[in-house]
Amino acid sequence: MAVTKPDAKDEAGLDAGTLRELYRNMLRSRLLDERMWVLNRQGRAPFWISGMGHEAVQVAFGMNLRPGYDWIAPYYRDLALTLVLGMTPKDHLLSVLARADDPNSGGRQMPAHYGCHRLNIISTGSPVGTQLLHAAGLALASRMRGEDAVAFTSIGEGGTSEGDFHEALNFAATHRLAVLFVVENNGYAISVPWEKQMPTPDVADRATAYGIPGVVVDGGDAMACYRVAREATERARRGEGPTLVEAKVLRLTSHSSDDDQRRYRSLEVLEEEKQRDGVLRFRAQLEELGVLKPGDAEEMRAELVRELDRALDEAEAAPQPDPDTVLRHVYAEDR
Amino acid sequence: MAVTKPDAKDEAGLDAGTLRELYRNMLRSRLLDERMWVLNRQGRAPFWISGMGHEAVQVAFGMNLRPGYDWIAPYYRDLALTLVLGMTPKDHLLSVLARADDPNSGGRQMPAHYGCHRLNIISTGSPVGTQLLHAAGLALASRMRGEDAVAFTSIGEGGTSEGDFHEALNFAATHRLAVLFVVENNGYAISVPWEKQMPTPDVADRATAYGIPGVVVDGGDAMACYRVAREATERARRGEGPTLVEAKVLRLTSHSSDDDQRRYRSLEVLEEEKQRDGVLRFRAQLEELGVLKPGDAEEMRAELVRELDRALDEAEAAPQPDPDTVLRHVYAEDR
Amino acid sequence: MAQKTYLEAIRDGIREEMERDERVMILGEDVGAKGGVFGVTDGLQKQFGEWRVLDSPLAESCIVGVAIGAALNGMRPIAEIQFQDFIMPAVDQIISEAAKMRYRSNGDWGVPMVVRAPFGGGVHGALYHSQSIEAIFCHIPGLRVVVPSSPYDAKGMIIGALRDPDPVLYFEHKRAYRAIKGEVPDGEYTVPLDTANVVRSGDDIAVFTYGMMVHTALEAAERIAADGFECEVIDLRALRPLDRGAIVSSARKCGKVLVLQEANLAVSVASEVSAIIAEECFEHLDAPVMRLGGPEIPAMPYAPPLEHAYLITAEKVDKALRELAAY
Amino acid sequence: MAQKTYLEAIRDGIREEMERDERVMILGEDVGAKGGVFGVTDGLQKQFGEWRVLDSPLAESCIVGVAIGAALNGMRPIAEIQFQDFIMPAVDQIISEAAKMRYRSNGDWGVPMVVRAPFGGGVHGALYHSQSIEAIFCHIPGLRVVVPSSPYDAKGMIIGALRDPDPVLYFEHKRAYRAIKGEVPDGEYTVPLDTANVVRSGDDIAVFTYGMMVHTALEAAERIAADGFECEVIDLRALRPLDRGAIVSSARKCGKVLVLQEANLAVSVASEVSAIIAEECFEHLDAPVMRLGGPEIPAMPYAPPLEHAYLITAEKVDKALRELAAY
Ligand SMILES: Cc1ncc(C[n+]2csc(CCOP(=O)(O)OP(=O)(O)O)c2C)c(N)n1
Ligand SMILES: Cc1ncc(C[n+]2csc(CCOP(=O)(O)OP(=O)(O)O)c2C)c(N)n1
Ligand SMILES: [Mg+2]
Ligand SMILES: [Mg+2]
Repeated sequence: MAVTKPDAKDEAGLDAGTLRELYRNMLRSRLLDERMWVLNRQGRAPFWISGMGHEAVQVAFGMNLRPGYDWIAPYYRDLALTLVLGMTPKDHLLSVLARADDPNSGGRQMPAHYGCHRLNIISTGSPVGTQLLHAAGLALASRMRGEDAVAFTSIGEGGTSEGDFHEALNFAATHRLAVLFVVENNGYAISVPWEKQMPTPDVADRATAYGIPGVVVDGGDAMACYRVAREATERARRGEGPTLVEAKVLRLTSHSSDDDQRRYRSLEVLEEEKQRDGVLRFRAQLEELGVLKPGDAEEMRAELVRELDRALDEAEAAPQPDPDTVLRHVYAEDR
Repeated sequence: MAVTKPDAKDEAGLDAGTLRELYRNMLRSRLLDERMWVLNRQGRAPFWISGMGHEAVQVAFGMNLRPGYDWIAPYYRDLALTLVLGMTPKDHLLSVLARADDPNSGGRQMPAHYGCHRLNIISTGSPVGTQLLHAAGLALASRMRGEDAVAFTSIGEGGTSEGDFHEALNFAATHRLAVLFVVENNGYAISVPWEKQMPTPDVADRATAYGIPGVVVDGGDAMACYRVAREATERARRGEGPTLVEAKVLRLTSHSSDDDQRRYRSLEVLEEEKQRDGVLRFRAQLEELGVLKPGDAEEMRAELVRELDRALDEAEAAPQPDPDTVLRHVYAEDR
Repeated sequence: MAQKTYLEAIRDGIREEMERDERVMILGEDVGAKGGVFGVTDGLQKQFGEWRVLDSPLAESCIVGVAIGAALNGMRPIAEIQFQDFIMPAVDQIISEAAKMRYRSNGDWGVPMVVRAPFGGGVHGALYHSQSIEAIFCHIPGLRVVVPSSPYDAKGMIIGALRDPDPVLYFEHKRAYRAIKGEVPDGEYTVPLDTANVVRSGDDIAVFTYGMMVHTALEAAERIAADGFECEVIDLRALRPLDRGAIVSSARKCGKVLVLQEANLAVSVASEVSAIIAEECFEHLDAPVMRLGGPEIPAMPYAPPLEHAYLITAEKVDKALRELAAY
Repeated sequence: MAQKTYLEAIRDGIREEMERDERVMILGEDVGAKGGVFGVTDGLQKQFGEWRVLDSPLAESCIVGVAIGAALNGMRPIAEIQFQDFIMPAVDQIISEAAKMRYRSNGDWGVPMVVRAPFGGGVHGALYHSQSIEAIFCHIPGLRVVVPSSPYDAKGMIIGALRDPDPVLYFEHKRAYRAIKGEVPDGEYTVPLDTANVVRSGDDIAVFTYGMMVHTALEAAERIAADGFECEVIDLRALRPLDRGAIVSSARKCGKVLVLQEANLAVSVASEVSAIIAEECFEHLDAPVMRLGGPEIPAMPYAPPLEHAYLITAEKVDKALRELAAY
């Protein structure tokens, strides 16, 4: 099915169903993310670290990946990505409440340390940057078995200062491995602005160093993100090697629930960024395109909020980890 | 004084004295280096790692640096550089024979681990790549004190795969520090050819990633090296930031005295590289220019061999370290 | 004398030393406008400018490697690592470079650098914001490792560290930052980097410990004192080199020993203290040397029941002490 | 059974396991055409191709990080580090990632990877080609650390390591490669990764050691046997986890103990062995637990007189044993 208004600016050539799904995925993540903050502010969850403002590029890649076949080495802002791939709001509520059935880590790690074996989402730790090398190794193994699986990995622009960034790009490019390196550049590493982290504003410039394509995309433009994600994924799947994608995104919240960005960013800028929120922008675009009819967005939201309420009830009813399990899983139990 | 034949291809606009000095420095290093191999093959020195084929770029930079004012974080092939700056053949013979008076390390480190406090040559260890960050720190300190000293650092192309390479370039470029990053690309990391180390043949490509100039120079062309060294050094001294210089050099020997490159390189290529030796090329060039008159080169060599013989006699007469000193200098003795 | 928190004492020490010595500078993630994630460097960038309090890129090898270079060229840098857990990318620069610079140059070059990092758990920090990983550095000749437990020591030891000609790892227990208060003199003073400190005298059981566990040990010691057992609590403070003399003398005096730490036990500071006592106090011991430390799991989990299962509480220490007393 | 060198035994184990299991691969510097700087992987690239024996870039974090990723995706990689001294850039990937993957994922993900590296001195390798730095990994829950001392164990343990579901650090003493020969069975067998091995029985003094020091200990034991003292020599083999049962039983039996290693002593494997004995053998000891190890200097210097001053020779061990015997 073609887009309802093919003369409108749908550069990605996407059908209405895909566009709606893109929007729904973004909204679903946003609503869950907002709920996490509420839980934190209510004192029911000691910590949250948000993906608000980063959703579009994650959803775009998520919709182009094959869940359970492709490999994912994400970072802590990738809430939206994990939902697209098949994790559920309940999964993450179990995590933020540190319950035993949290599929990410059984309540062992801080929230937003994603992992799900069933979906080939490898377990994420806190050290920034290490996951990029894991992605190269994941892709190497697929390649050695002759599979066309791709490995997606993501990182903030701050994390690209770590040596592992260079080592991973260098290795993946040398062997033309199917790795999607996605940098979610929100301009800050906690309080440090990009100018103090790196000499040029665009991380994508570094692709030249590795002889691979580097793409900058507006991370608030869902359709552009989708197009870039599709191209990079197809390229990797065809065996043509890695792509470095840099999405310029907004960090619509403080770094985490432990941070207060008003200490180091001006209120005007923060206000202005709210206006550029990709979720709002995309809704307006879809309404203009007629993909969303009047009332559609509200209905979608209401349905998603119902899902969320149910998930929260279930998560809160779930048991905490048994203290006796603290010693388990240091080494394999079935050796 | 202008070059004797100003119409000849002296692109660097160098006077005859400078050109002779360039050649003499290269030859001096080469002769010492050859002697080291002889000592090793005679069983008098258990280890040597050579700079043969790398001399021109080192001498070119050495002659543009201010000994004892600028800072040097070298690597193990930088024999020629250290000689230009003021270390002596005897210094390094003391090191290869592991004598107590070795100024590099008092016989504690393997030979070719350079260091000389008087000349601001910091002590070099074996771990590849760490020195690049030291150079950034050396330059940072000079900058904070408002001095126009520059920091020179070098590395093989293999070492540029380490994370520290990226972290150092990134930091130095972000703060426009006066660092000269010199990559001596001989195409091999021990036995691993560049194609297995990196995706593109030119390390200098990576300068784009950091928004700084990247320069490729034929490391067998002494005059070209001189020009590049002068430009990069002046640029750094003017406060315009780092330059990434890549010299394409030849490794005219096995990796070290413990290696046999015939295991992994073809004899034809090895033969062919000998013909491209920069020391031979430069001599021919200077003779053509008339800078070296018939007999000059032989005379120079004879004088340098006499220096070398004397140095070796002195070094061999020097005492070994006293075993009782083994526990010294773990911590400062004058705290 | 003013009453200060542990955190304020560290900051005071740094600030005063920066005022006295132009060579002192700070390099680390978020140390500037934010003042560090815990606020230790709050206000320092404003006072000393952007160069001397420099927000680094997110790259720990860079932080330490640049600090080494700056130290070689006359500065006295503090390399701040945001959490001790994230010191790992800098291990090569610390162990291969800083620790060996003086030895390998036959005394010609030294690295007067301080690496600061918060460690320890009990703050819902989970696996990567709770670790106590100091042991790996305590194995390395050429390094000094210190852990103050009181505001007094915190200030005196940071000044001492900044004046030391060799690399010093200065680890701060993050739970102590605001929880521990004490008297801190104004102006300059130093606390040596190689002596332990007897914080409670007694002659029944010697308890060797450091960091927040000093306070836990004191609490447990008071409990058991009610039953007539007097513990000597020794704050090791200097983890490398250890104060062998102080360890041997308290162990001999008491004859019974508990070595206590939050860190994992295997191949740790507690192992070394225990080994020293086994070597030197054979004829003075009345019971096996007992160790109490973190369970053998990678680090503290997030969920409160699991985190609590890891933590060493005064109850657990009390129980261990009573076992020893009964031996 | 054939007589093989330690090096051949390692290579045989790897080759056979690669023939049996397609998932086994090698990633490291110079492992291909050159066969590694010591020749351990000689011929393997020819047999198994360039992917399964992959020359890596000069980047240790890359080697281990990529191996972790490959292990998560079904492979059984060997990450070869050229010298143990150069493992430092990979410490973050080993300690923060490989060691914690299973625990942090609540058992969902494991890292069946083997990190191999040559260690030890006495080969004129100077500060960075002589180190014995295994202690820092022995502190880390989630890792296994093994050091074979005989060709038999070398083969059996490399096969065992490759079949283990968790990350194993397999350290090879570089002086053993060609110097140590012994019987090695053809075909597959495994040696457990968590048991010590009594290589000489005796009941006067128990000597706990590993690596090349096993051979030095045996030599010293023969000397002192001439004077009627029978040493029990225990090759620890498994450094993490240690075989607590074997340690306690030999220590109790002999009543006198020497813990011997080439590595620096402070906060080391020797400290832990000593601490275990102090904990569990109090009532059985007839002398202080003695430790003998490398002096407290960063590493072995290059000049022969200095290198020799570091090395632990049979004479030094003999002297220590006689001191203990006389106690
Ligand atoms: C190795 C390491 N160092 C430091 C930290 C602490 N830390 C966590 S997130 C963060 C900033 C990350 O910035 P960026 O990569 O830009 O990602 P963003 O949070 O902006 O999405 C820091 C310093 C860490 N987790 N790991
Ligand atoms: C961190 C580290 N890893 C490995 C080594 C072992 N090693 C020494 S030199 C070398 C190859 C270096 O190649 P390159 O950087 O190209 O320099 P070249 O020797 O060719 O001049 C290797 C692998 C080392 N010294 N340090
Ligand atoms: Mg960011
Ligand atoms: Mg090279």
